[in-house]
Amino acid sequence: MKKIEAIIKPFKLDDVKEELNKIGIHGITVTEVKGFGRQKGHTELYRGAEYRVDFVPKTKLEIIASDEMIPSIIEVIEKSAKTGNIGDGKIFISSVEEAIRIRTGEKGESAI
Amino acid sequence: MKKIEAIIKPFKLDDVKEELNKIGIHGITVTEVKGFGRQKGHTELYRGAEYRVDFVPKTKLEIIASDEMIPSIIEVIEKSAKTGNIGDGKIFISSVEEAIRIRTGEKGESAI
Amino acid sequence: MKKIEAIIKPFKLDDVKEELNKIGIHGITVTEVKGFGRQKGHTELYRGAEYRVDFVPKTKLEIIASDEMIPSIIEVIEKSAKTGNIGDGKIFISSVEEAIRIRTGEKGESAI
Amino acid sequence: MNKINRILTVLGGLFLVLFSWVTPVFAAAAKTPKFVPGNIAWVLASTALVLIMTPALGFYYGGMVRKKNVLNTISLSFITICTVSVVWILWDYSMAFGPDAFLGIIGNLKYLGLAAMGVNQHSRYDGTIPSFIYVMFQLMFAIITVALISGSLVERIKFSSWVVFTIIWVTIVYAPVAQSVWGIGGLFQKMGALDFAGGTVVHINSGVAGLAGALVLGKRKGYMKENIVQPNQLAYTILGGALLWFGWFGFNAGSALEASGLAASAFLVTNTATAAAAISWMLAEWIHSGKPTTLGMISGAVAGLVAITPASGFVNPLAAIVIGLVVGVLCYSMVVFVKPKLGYDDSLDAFNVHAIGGAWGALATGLFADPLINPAGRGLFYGNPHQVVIQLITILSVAGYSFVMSFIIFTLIDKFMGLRVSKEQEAMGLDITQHEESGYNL
Amino acid sequence: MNKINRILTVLGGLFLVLFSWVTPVFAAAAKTPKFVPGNIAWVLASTALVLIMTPALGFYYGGMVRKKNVLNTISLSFITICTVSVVWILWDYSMAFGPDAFLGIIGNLKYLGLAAMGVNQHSRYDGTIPSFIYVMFQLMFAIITVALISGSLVERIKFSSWVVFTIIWVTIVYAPVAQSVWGIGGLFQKMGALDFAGGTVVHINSGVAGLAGALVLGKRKGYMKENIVQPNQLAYTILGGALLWFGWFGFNAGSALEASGLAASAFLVTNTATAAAAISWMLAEWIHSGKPTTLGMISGAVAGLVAITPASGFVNPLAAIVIGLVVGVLCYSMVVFVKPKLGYDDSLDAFNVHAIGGAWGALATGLFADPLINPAGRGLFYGNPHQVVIQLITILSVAGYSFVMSFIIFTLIDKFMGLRVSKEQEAMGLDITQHEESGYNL
Amino acid sequence: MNKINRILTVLGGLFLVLFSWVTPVFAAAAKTPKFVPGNIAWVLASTALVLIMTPALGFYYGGMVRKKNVLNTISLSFITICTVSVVWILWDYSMAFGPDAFLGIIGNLKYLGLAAMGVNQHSRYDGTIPSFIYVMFQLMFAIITVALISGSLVERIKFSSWVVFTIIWVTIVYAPVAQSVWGIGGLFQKMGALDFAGGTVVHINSGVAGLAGALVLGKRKGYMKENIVQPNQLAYTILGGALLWFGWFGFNAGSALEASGLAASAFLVTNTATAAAAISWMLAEWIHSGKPTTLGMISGAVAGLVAITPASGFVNPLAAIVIGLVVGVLCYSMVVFVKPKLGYDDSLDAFNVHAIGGAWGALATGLFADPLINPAGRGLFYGNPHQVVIQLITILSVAGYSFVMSFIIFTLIDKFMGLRVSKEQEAMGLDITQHEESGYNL
Ligand SMILES: Nc1ncnc2c1ncn2[C@@H]1O[C@H](COP(=O)(O)OP(=O)(O)O)[C@@H](O)[C@H]1O
Ligand SMILES: Nc1ncnc2c1ncn2[C@@H]1O[C@H](COP(=O)(O)OP(=O)(O)O)[C@@H](O)[C@H]1O
Ligand SMILES: Nc1ncnc2c1ncn2[C@@H]1O[C@H](COP(=O)(O)OP(=O)(O)O)[C@@H](O)[C@H]1O
Repeated sequence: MKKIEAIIKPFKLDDVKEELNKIGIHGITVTEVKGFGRQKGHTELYRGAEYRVDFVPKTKLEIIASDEMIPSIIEVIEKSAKTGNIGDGKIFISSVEEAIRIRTGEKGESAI
Repeated sequence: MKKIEAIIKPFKLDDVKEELNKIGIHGITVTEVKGFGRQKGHTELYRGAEYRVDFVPKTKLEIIASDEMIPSIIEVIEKSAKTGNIGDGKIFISSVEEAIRIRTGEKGESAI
Repeated sequence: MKKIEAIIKPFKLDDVKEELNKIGIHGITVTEVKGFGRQKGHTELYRGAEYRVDFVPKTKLEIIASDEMIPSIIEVIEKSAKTGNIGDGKIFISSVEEAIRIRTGEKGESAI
Repeated sequence: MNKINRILTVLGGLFLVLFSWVTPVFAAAAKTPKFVPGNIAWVLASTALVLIMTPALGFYYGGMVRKKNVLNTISLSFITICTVSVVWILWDYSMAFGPDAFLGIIGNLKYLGLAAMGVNQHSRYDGTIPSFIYVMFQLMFAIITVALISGSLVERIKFSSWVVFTIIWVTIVYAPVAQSVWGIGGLFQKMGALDFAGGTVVHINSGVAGLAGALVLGKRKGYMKENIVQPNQLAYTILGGALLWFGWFGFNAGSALEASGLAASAFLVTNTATAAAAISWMLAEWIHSGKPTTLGMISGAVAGLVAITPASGFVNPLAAIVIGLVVGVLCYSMVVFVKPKLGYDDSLDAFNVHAIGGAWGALATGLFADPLINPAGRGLFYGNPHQVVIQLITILSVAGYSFVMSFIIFTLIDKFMGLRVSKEQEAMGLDITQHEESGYNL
Repeated sequence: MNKINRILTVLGGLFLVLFSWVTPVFAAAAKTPKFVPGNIAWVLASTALVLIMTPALGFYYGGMVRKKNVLNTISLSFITICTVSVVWILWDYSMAFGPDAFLGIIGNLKYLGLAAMGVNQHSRYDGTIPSFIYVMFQLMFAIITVALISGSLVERIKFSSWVVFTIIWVTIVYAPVAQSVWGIGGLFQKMGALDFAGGTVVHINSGVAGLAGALVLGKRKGYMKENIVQPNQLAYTILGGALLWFGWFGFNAGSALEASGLAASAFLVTNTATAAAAISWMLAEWIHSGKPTTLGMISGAVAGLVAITPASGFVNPLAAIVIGLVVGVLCYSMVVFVKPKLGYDDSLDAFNVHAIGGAWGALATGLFADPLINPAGRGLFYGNPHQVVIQLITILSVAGYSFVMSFIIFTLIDKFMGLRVSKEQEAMGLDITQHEESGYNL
Repeated sequence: MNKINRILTVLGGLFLVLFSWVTPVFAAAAKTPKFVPGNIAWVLASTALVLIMTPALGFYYGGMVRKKNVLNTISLSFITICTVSVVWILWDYSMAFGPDAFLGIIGNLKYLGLAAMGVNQHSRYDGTIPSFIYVMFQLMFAIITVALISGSLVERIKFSSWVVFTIIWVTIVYAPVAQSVWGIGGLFQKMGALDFAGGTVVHINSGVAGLAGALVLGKRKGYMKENIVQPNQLAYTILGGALLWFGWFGFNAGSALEASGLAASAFLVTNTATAAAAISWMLAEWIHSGKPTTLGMISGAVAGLVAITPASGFVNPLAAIVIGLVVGVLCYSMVVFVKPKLGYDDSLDAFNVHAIGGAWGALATGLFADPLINPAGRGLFYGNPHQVVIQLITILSVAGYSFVMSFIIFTLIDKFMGLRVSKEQEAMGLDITQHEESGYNL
């Protein structure tokens, strides 16, 4: 089992979610985050004073999936989250040791 | 050291936290997240037009704990977060290599 | 590649970010979280009734970096996030298997 | 003589001209006085001011509930404006303020649909203003009285049941109470009860109905067990409270029905008692709980507005300070000591503030009514202990009638259509489940 | 005789004193009547009430958009207050309400900069009030008319272009329409068109201009493809709606220009139709979509306010209920059935509610105008079918003029400076890109 | 003779009737005039309008601060309404507007507790309205003056110290300034200073006190080092600004104390200058910083309201445009150039906008006062350079007095009870630490 964390542009969430659905991924946990990276933030004005706001609103997806699903998930995210502009985001993969479904107590891949 | 990530129903947070406290877990980091899963979202109306809102508000707990604590933590969460209905959530376990307490510089298990 | 998760006091974010920049870290993902730990929350009043609010607002930084950067990142965070008071937070390190830059498809260390 | 004659002729001619102009004034003064534009202007403005009080109440209440119930809470007030406005025109004004039909407790149906009311008809209640504006001014009182009740019921009452409730209650509870206290020939009116702007009719009436509703509904899930108090945006509550204060000048000073010294006096004591009550509640909380809260200040202000309402056309400025100081501590004590002890879930304290504050105000009117302010009222401290008795009879009668009738109405609605949302709906929140909307997309 | 002489002397002396005081009254009554403080008080208050309607509109609109556009949406209304206020003083009042210069469609420039207007000059439109207050009262109507248009354009119009638009439109569309419908000697005024408070001048005029703008601008990105409807804070919309209702009493009852029975009547029917329309829209949605939404209630209320506007000084309370009930269902149907079918992106339904609701109201005035309410108006149901024809001509003329002219203005602005923000700006939101601000830091 | 006799008898009889009715009018005209309901209606409405300005100020300020301070900031305004309302009745009205006790700078204690004031007493300041309403109208000015000061102090002043400050300051700074500028026999009043609605008494007075407070308090932690500017919800600021604009009509046009052409004129120039100033600030920012911000527009509007205040009863519409255009650029420059250079932390610019804008307005009154608008004022451009001198003396005297006294009061409070919250409290926010509440649970 692996965990995929993808940082994407917020307005791409709907697309990505739909494409993931199509390949059978139904469990996703989403967090609103702020990103610092190459993509620059914006400036804001307050009574003539200019302030840099460095962070960029981003959306983080977390998906726990079985090892064999990983390549296709990555492919789908790469495609559907891409705009070609700076700030499209990252995908990180790490390993997960166990998963448990609270409702049923199921463990392992059947829990995800 | 392991990291437990539990996605639970928001209104269960207080219960879960209390039960964890009882078994000596005092450090928890909590994030408000949106979940996509089997539990369906809801519909919203805007001037007669109906929109599906797919996500369900969830709460994510992150607990870093020593290996021996893991089974009891899981047990406690499973019990106290359970309602028996779809959407009760998941528990994921992964391994953590190091922990550091910023204030004191302590490392390892004494830092958690 | 490793992932550093640091839970810090929110008002330290700017400092930490700047210091990380100085050592060449430009990619950070930041989440607003609530922390339960040794640092106590506060009480709130509502028409004479007192309620304990246990959680403390915290900020979580996630940085994926190459193994050799890890010690200096830890050092920088430890220094710049420290106030010496309870609640300064924690740093957790775990391993990451792969990173992909969505825009270019780059993989591994060149993606972070 | 010629000269005299000519002078007389001229004089006489002028006199005729003058007379034809002056006569109607006297005639009118004798029967119905002429419209006075200044009075009309003030009552029109006051009516608009009282209208804004009900959405203000929605915000006052809406800020205090959990975010999942914010829209529903505001809309309970909002829909009340709509239902009561229509019902009022169709039949309710006539029942509340039409010529008395029965024992001084209910008006006849002369004004059904207002069909029999002319655009330039002089109001029976103050001949210097048109009837239509009196209808509107009183409508605004009926609206807010009903809306106030929702404060005891929020976070669990079914929206559809609330809509039905508003129509029934304003008909069979509000109308008779209004007629008997304010109607020409009303039961308590004839007894000499003093209620300048609605201590009994509005506040005791609604607060007691709220308690009845809270009892029929039962407590919110988790009440007194977990912290279900997470006011979503207290600034709404302050905004609502401030607009209530603003609108209340129309409520109290408008109740003079004329732009006069009495209106000015009502304005002054309203502001004074409100300020005093805000300070008093704040200090009570500061001493008792350790901090002066913004919610405490605004709650105290509302309590002050409630208490001065019946007294506003009768008492002098110093009495207003006393009335305000007392009500702040009194309502704070209700909320902090009595409510948890008795255990009823008066969610936003409609009963604790309006019924109790209103009762104190009605009683205080019997104590402090100063004939130098208004010759129509003389209280205990000005040598008329009898007034206190009249006030007590009125308070208890209105409270008793309202409680019993409201309890029956709530119970019947519960029987026929269910009064409370399901447990799941309560947990998900009423915004989504009653309206399929959510308060915030931030 | 001595006695008689003495008496006569006394009488004469008194008479002189009296006469010198009475005469001007008569003289004034004959030519310009005296100022009536009560009327002035009411029109001053009404003007303030109408002023608050435009920020209220900003909040009504602002709550409905996505959070990235909230400040921009509110500021479209806010800046309109500023630009129109200055333009009005400089030239626009004179063009709209000055003595007619040409065919009853445009005023002359006599009042340029108001330089020729004295502080105690009696208004040409109602001699009991000063000209200055009439200028202000009418200004508030001009402001909100322009601001209403923004409801069709939000979430994509360039701020700078909007500013330019407001100045041009209020000059070459609003002024002629106002003069021809309301001006002394105005084209439709002479024909006998009835528009008490602005069904054609304000609502049809602005709603149709909104449609023209929506067509020139094109649809928002994602419109009808994805869910771009995420109202950031619906309580703002309720707040705005409530303040609109409040202010509208000044709009309609103030249009009597006096504190009188007619003002009271306008007040009453305004409130009644609004309540009926809110209920009607709510029920339509409840039946059609399954839930009564708070947005539905408040939208219905606004539709009711729109529809009753032209009729408010002419119809009786029961007609008001009918007008309200019809407009609620009508505008709901526009929004739910017609708009998606035709596919124009009238973002916040300025056209669907104001043009359609205003047209219904103007027509209904021709149907229900009751001479017992106001002898100046007699509708079809009171034996005057001709009035309906006049109303239709006026509705179509105003709608046609406004549509064509607005379309041209929008197109020209688009040519010269661009009307719409770039795609990236639309995606990032107009708060950041137009103002470098963000609505929330929570 | 018989006939003559009879006619005379009839005439005489009628005359007596008439006389008995007419006489009091003349008598009153000679001494105190009769109450005029229209005037009372307008001043009552104006007083309510001015009341709402202080909560509006709370929201105007509250939207600009960080979210951890939102409730505290609003409550600084709110509690001021309460404390000043009570103090005013008890002693402060008498000191500010009672018969002069000493050198034209302080009233005597005749009206302590208002005990000696009858309900139908004619106001000394305008006999057509009752004294009680004048007391209330002036109270609202006192309240907002004190509340304005908080704009320089927010995000760091201790709540308890603020409460104490309001009581002391309104007594020993506000009362003498009001008496000397507006009191009958007041020092500057006798010199001929023109201040229609409070440029000196309200705005210079409060703005300068704010600066004194900011200096005693010191800068907020991080000021000019990090970005401590994160307005939590700018729509609050717009809402507050809009309600300020609305209420300001009562402030300025109400200051005529009658419903008259002068009130209408004050209304008109108020609106005009405000609009011009909003545009001017917006353009200044657009040119200087690249974007027109919503905060800029609303700040400009407030600056315009401030500047026109002293001039509102004296200048014509075109002068109002000039006054507005100048103040927008002037206050923008203060905020952008002067403040950072001098380094004082006038958190929300109470000094920069109110003291500077008020001073410009007071000066402009001396320049533009047009005797055709109000014969009581003639400025430099109408041939009276002396007026400018009087205005300057008044401005400097009020500013000097207020600064010195306020500095002393703040310093003493700091000594005795501490003026500023602790560093930890400042970091945690004042909502939690001063009130144990939080602004949002979203
Ligand atoms: N090393 C990293 N660790 C954690 N998050 C990162 C890292 N690098 C980038 N991110 C996240 O990815 C987002 C996009 O990265 P950015 O450098 O702006 O553009 P791009 O994805 O095109 O390289 C950032 O806003 C940040 O949230
Ligand atoms: N594979 C997954 N990866 C990440 N999060 C998941 C995954 N599956 C479920 N979740 C999270 O768990 C929540 C509950 O899952 P759901 O399928 O709705 O019900 P249940 O927990 O009863 O199986 C989801 O809302 C989502 O946040
Ligand atoms: N074992 C843990 N697992 C996850 N998060 C933790 C853990 N321990 C602490 N934290 C996080 O770190 C924050 C700071 O910890 P706390 O015990 O308050 O103080 P300190 O960092 O000084 O030890 C907590 O608020 C919580 O968010």
